[in-house]
Amino acid sequence: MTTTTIFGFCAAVLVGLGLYGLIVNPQPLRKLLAFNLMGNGVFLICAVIARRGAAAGMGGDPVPQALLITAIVVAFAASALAVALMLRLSEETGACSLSSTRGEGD
Amino acid sequence: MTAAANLLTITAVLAGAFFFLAGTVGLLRFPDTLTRLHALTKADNLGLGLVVLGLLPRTGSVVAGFKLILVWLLVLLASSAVSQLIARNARRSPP
Amino acid sequence: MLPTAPTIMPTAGASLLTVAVLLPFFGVLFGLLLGGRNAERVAWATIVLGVVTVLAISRSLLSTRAALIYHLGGWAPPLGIALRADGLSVCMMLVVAVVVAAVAVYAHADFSTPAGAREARGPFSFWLLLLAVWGSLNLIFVSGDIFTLYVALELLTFAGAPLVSLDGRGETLQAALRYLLFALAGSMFYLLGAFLLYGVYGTLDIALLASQIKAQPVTWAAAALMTAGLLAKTALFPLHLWLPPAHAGAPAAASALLSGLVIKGSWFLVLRLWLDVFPVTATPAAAQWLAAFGASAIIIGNCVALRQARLKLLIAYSTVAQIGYLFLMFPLVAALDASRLASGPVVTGGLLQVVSHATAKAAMFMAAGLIYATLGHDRIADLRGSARALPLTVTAFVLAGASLVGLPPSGGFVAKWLLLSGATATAQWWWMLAMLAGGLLTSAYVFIVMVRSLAPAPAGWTAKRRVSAYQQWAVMALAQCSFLLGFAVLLPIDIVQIGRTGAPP
Amino acid sequence: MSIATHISLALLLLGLAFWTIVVRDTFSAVAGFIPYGLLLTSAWLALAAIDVALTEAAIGAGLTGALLIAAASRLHKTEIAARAEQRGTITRILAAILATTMTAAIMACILRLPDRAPTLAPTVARHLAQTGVGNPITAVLLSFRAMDTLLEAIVLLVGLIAIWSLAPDRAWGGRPGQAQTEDPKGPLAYLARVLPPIGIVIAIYIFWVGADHPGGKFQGATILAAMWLLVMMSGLSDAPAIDRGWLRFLLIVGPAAFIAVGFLGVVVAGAFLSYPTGFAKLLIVLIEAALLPSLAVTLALLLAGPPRRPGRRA
Repeated sequence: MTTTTIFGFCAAVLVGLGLYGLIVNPQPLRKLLAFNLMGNGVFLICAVIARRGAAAGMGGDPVPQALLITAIVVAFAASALAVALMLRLSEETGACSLSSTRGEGD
Repeated sequence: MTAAANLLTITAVLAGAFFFLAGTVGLLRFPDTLTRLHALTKADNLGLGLVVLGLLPRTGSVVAGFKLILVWLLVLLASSAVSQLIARNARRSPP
Repeated sequence: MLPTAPTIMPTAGASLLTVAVLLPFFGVLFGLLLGGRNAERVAWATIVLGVVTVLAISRSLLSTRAALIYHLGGWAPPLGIALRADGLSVCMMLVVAVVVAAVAVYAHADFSTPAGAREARGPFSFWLLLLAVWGSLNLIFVSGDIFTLYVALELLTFAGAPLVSLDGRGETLQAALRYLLFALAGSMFYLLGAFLLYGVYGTLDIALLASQIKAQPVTWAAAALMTAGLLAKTALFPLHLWLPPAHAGAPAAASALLSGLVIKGSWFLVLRLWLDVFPVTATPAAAQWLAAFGASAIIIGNCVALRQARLKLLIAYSTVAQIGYLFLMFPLVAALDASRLASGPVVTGGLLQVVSHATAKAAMFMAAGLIYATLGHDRIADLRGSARALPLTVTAFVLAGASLVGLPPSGGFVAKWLLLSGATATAQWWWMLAMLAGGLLTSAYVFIVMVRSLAPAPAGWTAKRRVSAYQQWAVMALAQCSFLLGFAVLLPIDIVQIGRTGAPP
Repeated sequence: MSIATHISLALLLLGLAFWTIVVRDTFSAVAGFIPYGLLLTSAWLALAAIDVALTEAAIGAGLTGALLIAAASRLHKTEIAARAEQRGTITRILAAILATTMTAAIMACILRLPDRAPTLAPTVARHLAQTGVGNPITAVLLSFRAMDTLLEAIVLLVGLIAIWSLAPDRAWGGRPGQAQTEDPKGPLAYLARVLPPIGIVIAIYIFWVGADHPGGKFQGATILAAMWLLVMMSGLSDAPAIDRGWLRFLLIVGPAAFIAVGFLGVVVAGAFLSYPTGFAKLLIVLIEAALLPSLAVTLALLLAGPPRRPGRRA
């Protein structure tokens, strides 16, 4: 077992956990949490790939590491937008749910 | 000299770790918010202080040592303010 | 270092590609700074300049007859990022420019800042988001780097989701949230696939990947992940559930953008990946799966559309069905390539299908918006009198519908003809059946809407609101684009095929 | 760090992640997510990604954690109703099968990655001198792949416009968040007076060393944003109304300067976003300095949410 394999496996489980939570949890906020876990798993895989590419005196391949910084910031913006939508939805309808029975059915 | 520094590092970091452990046990076992807070702040402040103290001889440069102390001071500032806030909230709305 | 194949060297005149991508975003910045009424003015200036840019790009593509390639910052891939525009990208940029301009004309009536207000939420958000959608789509069409494409996909999502809930009602907020969660999960799958490709091949550049890719398990996994993520964003059956409430609930101009353009972004990326990156991996068997989902989408989407009571929901379900057609081309291309036959006409057919659907669907949603404004509702059973009140709009709706059905000389007709010929050539008759059944079902609901709206209005009926003539003409212009698109085959050259890497000589 | 440490770190991470997914109460789930984010920072360190660790600590754990905690407490009322709509057993089983397959497939991919991992590190090292900066990640972010960074700044702005578009019509042009009624002599106000001067110095330090060492504008901007949010939360200064000219200017100055330097490159150096020889570092620092305030304000406002109350006294 090397460090990269350990964290690679950890990342794989994180993606699986996130995917499960995303499908199974009915509450949007819990779905968002699960999405964040899944995202962390994906980012961790990228960091593993970066680490495997250590060369030229650098601890890891700087290109995927730079991509990761971009991806983390984008994921934060996504979470902020999702949270704003949830809060507005609960203000407007008094509930924060994705099931259509609650909304006005057509 | 190095032996003394190593001894300091080992003792201080171990003592720090002990305080963290005690604080965690307190957090889990104490009955209400205020006592838990008590356990936690002692552990944080003292534990982290001891760990920082233990790491100081190993930093290699004065600037790095200064940064470590700054980290400790910032944690002290934040944790004292936050504990005050939690305690006020706890007093206003008893569990 | 890396092969200096002519396809990856920068070409002259390609710097316009950065303008096409960044101009809309520059408009967003300026609109945000100036605010208020100026947001719309900035949007208009950007649209005029943007259309000119896209025309200039097409000219330069036609004159060189080769893909335009640009290295950002002067750094060649794999270190840097390349922009690359072939015939497919330029056709998509052209149709997006046309639809954006028409939607902008239409939206001037619904989204102008009310007199007296310095700045209003609806107009301000709409115009800036319109520009953001445009910029991200152009980026998707020209980016040659799979990570930049991820950023572009996220941009498109952030601009698209709030368009759904511009009116702020609870149900549209819910639809926007569902759309956002689907889209975010989809992009994460895509990103995972992209990272895996980097882990194996050490590059994110599409052209370099295409030259190095090998059929092996990790490549298959990456292809599956990226495709699955993009399908969720494109709303291909069975991942379509978020689409109808989102597209039907948005304001008409926003629905036109979402249904006509936004979903085409992720579809285009599937096409790009399957044609250029994964041709070795895209076995006919995998392509059959894509088309199987497509065929189910056609049948189920159209059947559900037929049962809708409201016009906007009908149009939204019709989008679900039409997305299905977009995926029928994949097994045809794969089979033609496998038997070393020219797959060019089928790709052209698929692209014509996209272009005709983009224009027709935008026209239909905008027409539905005008009908809603005039009647005060969009119940299909009560459309009586709308043809009398809005003759131009209803005609446009029927013309756009004819293009969806595939009547000559519409773009839809030529598209389906090319796809059917591909199916005949490769003896895949089952896809022909799906297409023909879909055409019949589509004609059924277009016919129902037409008959209902032709019925005379009840006595003493008056319009709820008079709609502007220019809005009706904007709808008509788009419908005509779609209906007359079939004549594009008479053009001396096939733009779509310029610079295609996968095309056999 | 030894393998054993890494294994325990990974197990702790997974334990917290599992807790976040299965625990009943949403607030507890978020409470698990925050230490999880901090532990993740150690994982980045274990993988020698120090810049990423800084970003994760600042944005992934810090800002996202604050965002989710606030959301969990404000959505607390709706939780009981939402809990009622639990998914059925069949959905759960199917989801578990799907998730397990996915995990197994990714593990297989990790094991099948080529032994001689492809890397761009030597290429970056070869061209590092041309960019004038010493930190290879800064070189990637602001020279080799500068377009990504420009687009990322635009993503944040589009996200902000998207969030603002969710405001109620009557609150347009107003201030985000609720009016704060914190005690002006309380501990929070004390913290908001003492901490920001230190925070600003640290933020500028992290930003400045980013050219040659781990750090940079995103991490610095996050600290600035946090300081501003602290001042807003303590009630010392109200959140700004979103139609203020200075605010709009600060929001766009970074991306606009970035695009301007990009087109300057077309004229002077022959390609968009390429820097003339000898001026690379100067232009990079210029772009970063313009991005710093824009990113700080954008990040803070993303967290503050859409405008909710009138900005000017009518």
